[in-house]
Amino acid sequence: MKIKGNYKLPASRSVVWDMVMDPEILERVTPGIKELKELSQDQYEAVSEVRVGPVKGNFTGKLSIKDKTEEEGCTLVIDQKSKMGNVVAEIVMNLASSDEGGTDVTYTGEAKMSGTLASMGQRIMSGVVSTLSKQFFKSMEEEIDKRSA
Amino acid sequence: MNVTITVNGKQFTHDIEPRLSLAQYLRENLDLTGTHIGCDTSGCGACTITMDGNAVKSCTVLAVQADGSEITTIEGMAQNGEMHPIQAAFKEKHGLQCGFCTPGMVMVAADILKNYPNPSEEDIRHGLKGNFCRCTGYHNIVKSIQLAAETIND
Amino acid sequence: MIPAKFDYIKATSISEAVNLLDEHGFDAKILSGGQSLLPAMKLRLNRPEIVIDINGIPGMNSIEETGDEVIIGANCTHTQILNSDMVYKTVNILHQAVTTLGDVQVRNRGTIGGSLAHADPSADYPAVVLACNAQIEVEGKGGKRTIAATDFFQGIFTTALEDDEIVTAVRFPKVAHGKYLKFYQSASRFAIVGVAVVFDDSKVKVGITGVSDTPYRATAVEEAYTGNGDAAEHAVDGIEVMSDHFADENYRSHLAKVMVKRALEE
Amino acid sequence: MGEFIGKSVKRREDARFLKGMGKYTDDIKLPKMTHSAFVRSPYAHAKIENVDISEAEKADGVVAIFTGKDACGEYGVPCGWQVDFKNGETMREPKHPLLAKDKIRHLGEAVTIVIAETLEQARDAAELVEVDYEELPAVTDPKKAMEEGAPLVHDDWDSNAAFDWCIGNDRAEVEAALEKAHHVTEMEYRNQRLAPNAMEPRSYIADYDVNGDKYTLYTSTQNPHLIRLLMCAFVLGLPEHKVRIVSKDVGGGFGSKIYHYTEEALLTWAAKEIGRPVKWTSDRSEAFLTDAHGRDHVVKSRMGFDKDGKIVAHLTDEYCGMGAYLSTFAPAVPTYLHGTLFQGVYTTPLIHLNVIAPFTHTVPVDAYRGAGRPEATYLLERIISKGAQEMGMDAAEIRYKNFIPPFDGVEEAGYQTQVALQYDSGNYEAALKKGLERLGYDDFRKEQSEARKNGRLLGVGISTYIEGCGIAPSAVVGALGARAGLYEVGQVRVQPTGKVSVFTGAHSHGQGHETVFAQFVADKLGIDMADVEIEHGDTDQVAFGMGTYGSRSLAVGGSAIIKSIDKILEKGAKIAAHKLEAAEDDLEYASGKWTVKGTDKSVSFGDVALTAYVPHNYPEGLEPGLDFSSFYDPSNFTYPFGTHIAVVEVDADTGAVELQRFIAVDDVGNIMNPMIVEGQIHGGVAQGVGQALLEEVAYDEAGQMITGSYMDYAMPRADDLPMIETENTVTPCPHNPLGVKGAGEAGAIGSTPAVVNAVVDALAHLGVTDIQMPLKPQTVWKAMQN
Repeated sequence: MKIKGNYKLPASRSVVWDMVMDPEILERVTPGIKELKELSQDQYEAVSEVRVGPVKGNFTGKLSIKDKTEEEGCTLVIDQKSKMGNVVAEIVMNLASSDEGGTDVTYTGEAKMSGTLASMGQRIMSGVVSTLSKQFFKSMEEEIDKRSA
Repeated sequence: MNVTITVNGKQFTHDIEPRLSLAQYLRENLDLTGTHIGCDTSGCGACTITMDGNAVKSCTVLAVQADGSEITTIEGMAQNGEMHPIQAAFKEKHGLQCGFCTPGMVMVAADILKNYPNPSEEDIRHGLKGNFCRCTGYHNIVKSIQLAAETIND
Repeated sequence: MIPAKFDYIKATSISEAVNLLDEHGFDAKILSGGQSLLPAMKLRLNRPEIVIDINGIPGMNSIEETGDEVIIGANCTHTQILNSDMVYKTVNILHQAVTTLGDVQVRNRGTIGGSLAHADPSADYPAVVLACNAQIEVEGKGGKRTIAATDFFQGIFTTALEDDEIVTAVRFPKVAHGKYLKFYQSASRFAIVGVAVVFDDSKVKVGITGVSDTPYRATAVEEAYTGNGDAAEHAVDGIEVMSDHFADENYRSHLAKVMVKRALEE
Repeated sequence: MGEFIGKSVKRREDARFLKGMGKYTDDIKLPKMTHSAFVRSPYAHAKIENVDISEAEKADGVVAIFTGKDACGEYGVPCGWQVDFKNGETMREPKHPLLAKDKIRHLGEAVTIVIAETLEQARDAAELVEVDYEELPAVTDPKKAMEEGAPLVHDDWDSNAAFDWCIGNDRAEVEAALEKAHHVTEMEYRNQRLAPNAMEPRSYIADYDVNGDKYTLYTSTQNPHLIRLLMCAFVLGLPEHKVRIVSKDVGGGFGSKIYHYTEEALLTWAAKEIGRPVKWTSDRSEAFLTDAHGRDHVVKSRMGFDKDGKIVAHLTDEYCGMGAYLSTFAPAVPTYLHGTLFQGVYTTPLIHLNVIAPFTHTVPVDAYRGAGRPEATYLLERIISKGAQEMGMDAAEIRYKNFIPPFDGVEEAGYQTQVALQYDSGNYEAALKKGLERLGYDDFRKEQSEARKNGRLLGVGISTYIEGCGIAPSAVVGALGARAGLYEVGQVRVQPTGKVSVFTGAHSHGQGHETVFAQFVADKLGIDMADVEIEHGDTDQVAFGMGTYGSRSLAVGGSAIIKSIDKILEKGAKIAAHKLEAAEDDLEYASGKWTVKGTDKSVSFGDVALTAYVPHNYPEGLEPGLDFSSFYDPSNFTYPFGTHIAVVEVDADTGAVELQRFIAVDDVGNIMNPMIVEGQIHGGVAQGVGQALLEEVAYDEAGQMITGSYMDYAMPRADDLPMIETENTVTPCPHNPLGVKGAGEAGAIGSTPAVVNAVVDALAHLGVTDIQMPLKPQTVWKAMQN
């Protein structure tokens, strides 16, 4: 499944970049993430509980960041397993300064699901990604607000 | 959990797990295997029974939710050995082939006829939307329900 | 298919249900009609430890009329609404939507409160409550409050309900003239596009379901409306449109415009 | 015609089904029965790195857990039909293991079976089995599977082809004729993969009796004896006389329950291991992943016409997906059940079909209602209509020009095709004529052009099909690669009181054998239907049998019973002659008694039966008893045919298709029970319409199924269909005693192209010449935009 979208964050590129690179913040703002354990540079073990309406499940697996270009972008690699199926995703994130002083975040990528998730979730998956992305950026925004407060 | 359920006029009390569906309860605990299970997503309607007079998919009701209610299954439709007019009409009009979807069809037909005593073809087809039949193309099921309406109204 | 084990509690009052929700948090799930929850549990896509059945709570399954409103208890089944003369006469658009919803058996079990709280992005009610400007009554630890339909839906399966709140009733203003039209997905029969239009003098209120992860009021259409179907062109302005096997973004956007146009021209 | 033959006798099986008293496999409970659940792969292609059952073993109620590393992992299910490469190379036939040991080759392949006291416990414990997989790239599209560098499904060979086969005239000759043709119509499309979806999910109970060293398998199969033969001789190595297969009430099959499935053998094996009965019933979700699918052909075709619209040549290349393993009859479906029907009802002089059958990382594909014939009919009926459209001809007219002239197979010889078959009898133009009359074709065309002026899109689609049923004789199918005979067995046992028990190797799973077979047995014997019982579906009861599929039951199974009835009457006449003290030649048999011609001296069937078992006053040298068994091996296929016509309206704004009328004129030879034949047609049409408009199994690139439940796999519901208008023409089969041809699949064969032709016809003025199935609103709308 294709993933794409964009969001304006009210902070400079360097602030946004630092936030994305900070596992503590990532753990707080990413929907469902319960624990993010650093395995090595840019490699994390993630434990998450995803709750989207009728679907609730515990996922475990890896999250890593690659192709980093400071303040410009990176690729997020997600590999999460659960009883109801697994999710593997690669999402390219780009940061650009926007005219109003904030940062335009654009992301594109591809997510692959397997098992029951794949066979049962077709009707809703693009909506799920959209809602989860919105939640992520909304939490980022709150985090930015907190910092500037 | 303890439940007391009246099925086809007889009262039963059982200690059951909450996760037991009403369909499984009927099949496994009461041996009323006329109620069939054809899917996992409430899509096929083979498990349709009536609960307090309304057709419901018994695979999507917990048996514990049926505590205190009156259930009618396909086994309870015939009275004194006489087939219910809906059953008789299905036989007359060849409204069944393999028979697997049939109990659900008969039970939902009862609900349709309760709400539409003189149903149009469209009313019937609309009412059958929750039940799959893979054998008949629905043609003779619609005819059966039309005939049942006539018999009941006579 | 068999759900994972859970404990079942039949709540006898709203406060009991709310307290249980508060106590058990995400481990608990409210069971109303169960027509979406139970299949998900059977597929083990969800495994609550506690299921709180609110069906037995008294006073939640009546349909009542006040001067300019119809108040529908959250536990009213779709069939109850369908068969209500009062709804037929005073909020006919709701009646229209319910005729397209699910099937006989699902309508006999599923409830309006359950459906709204579930917030399926392709369900029928959201479009109607949005277009009618319905008010959703909820109750939680912090007491009762009313949420406007426009504030209620926040994402796919996501609502403005707090974790300890349940929907108790929906208040519909009486609507003289309204139209609900649905184009359904041929397998699930859920809406690819569901459009509710409420006509009020020279103005319209338009609610759309199925198109985006969140049902929405098509304000761009409402603003552009001049008494005919032309405003339908704006049906998806500013909306992130969902895409699936049956309808990609392009087609879904097109369908939204077609269905809005038809509803406006009714 | 007798009292019952040809009458719409109501079905005797209905009472039990209508009262909820049917006994489907899942309804059966055996003492001490255990329940099972499978751990299935969430990947289409993967290496199994490790299977950890330690937690699961500790779970409540677990009786046993088996993996591919246990002895059962050494067994494999065989294929029942061998189709070799055209260059002589042997078909590539991989082992289909009961449980995957090292490698996963399709989504849902079984890795572990968990057996427990209750179903709940089995499911809970199955969740605790930890399997480590290394996911590998998968290929699900049959054409892509043959591309350079495609992931291999089986490492034993260097390509994914199971075989590469052709039929018909020399390819070069066909190509040359196409070069010279006045007009060549081309088509490229996919005949999409379908899930049969019998409403009863597959269900099995295996039981082992240590005292008699005897196995019993209760199974929802269409084919009990074949399951026993395959499982005993080729899978588990069990002596056949120690194995009983019981298959009583079966909730629909449509092909998907013909085959020997891995679960059947695994449960049978496990029942002995644990010393208790074990049951497994498929969930619908599992059914989507594990029941054999149908169709899945990728087609490229060219048909050449002369300036009058006569077909001069037809050349087709197909990639026909087999799935990950070869299911029981899979290789026969795109070859001998498909290519042999490429003549259709037309006089096409030159035909060539090439079929490459690749393995893909998907569940096996096999025969689904019609099996190969719907795919052939779809191609022929679409391409001839497309040809007419391109040449500005009428769809009916082009067919009339190309029809094989009528022949009855008695006075006129059968029709020899370019693709190996000899049709038995046919009158194709009569069926088309009848269909067009029923429709009011000319009036419809006027209505259509009026509607177009108002922006309404009406269309009519015609399909004139032929199919081959009751495939036979055994020697021929054997030469074509079948590993079984295709005869049928019918035993007629007259009881001493004159009541009759009939044992048939055919199997009813909705077709109504208990009624129809009793109708003709009663008529032929001149007795009451109530005195005839039809038994099927139990290998301990019925001597042997080849099951029910390919619309063969009445044509082949019925004929076997007729043979036994003939023997009964022949022997009965001897007894009657003795009792009447008359010569056999002076007797005539009618209305259940032998009468001395021209007298009122007679003896009843019942009297003769009693005498046969109490042979006190009895012909000398004649054996007592009245019980005969016969094997009937037909001399040819039967060839039902007909015309299907669909009328549709397309919503110009949304692309939604409304099927407004459906007319089916079918010629299935003589008709035993019109009510049942009509019912078969209705059901077949619904499935064919389903393929045209709704149904599709879709896998994504990685081999995940995105239509794995009724939320995404669209099947016709009651409001998707109109009443189906049925008509018949009757051209008897000249080579079987009942003159019947078969009616089970016809509906599904003729209907699909009729519907698609109708939709294309509705959009023809917009320049639309083809649309890919299923004709989802989105697909139709997009076609209109181009």
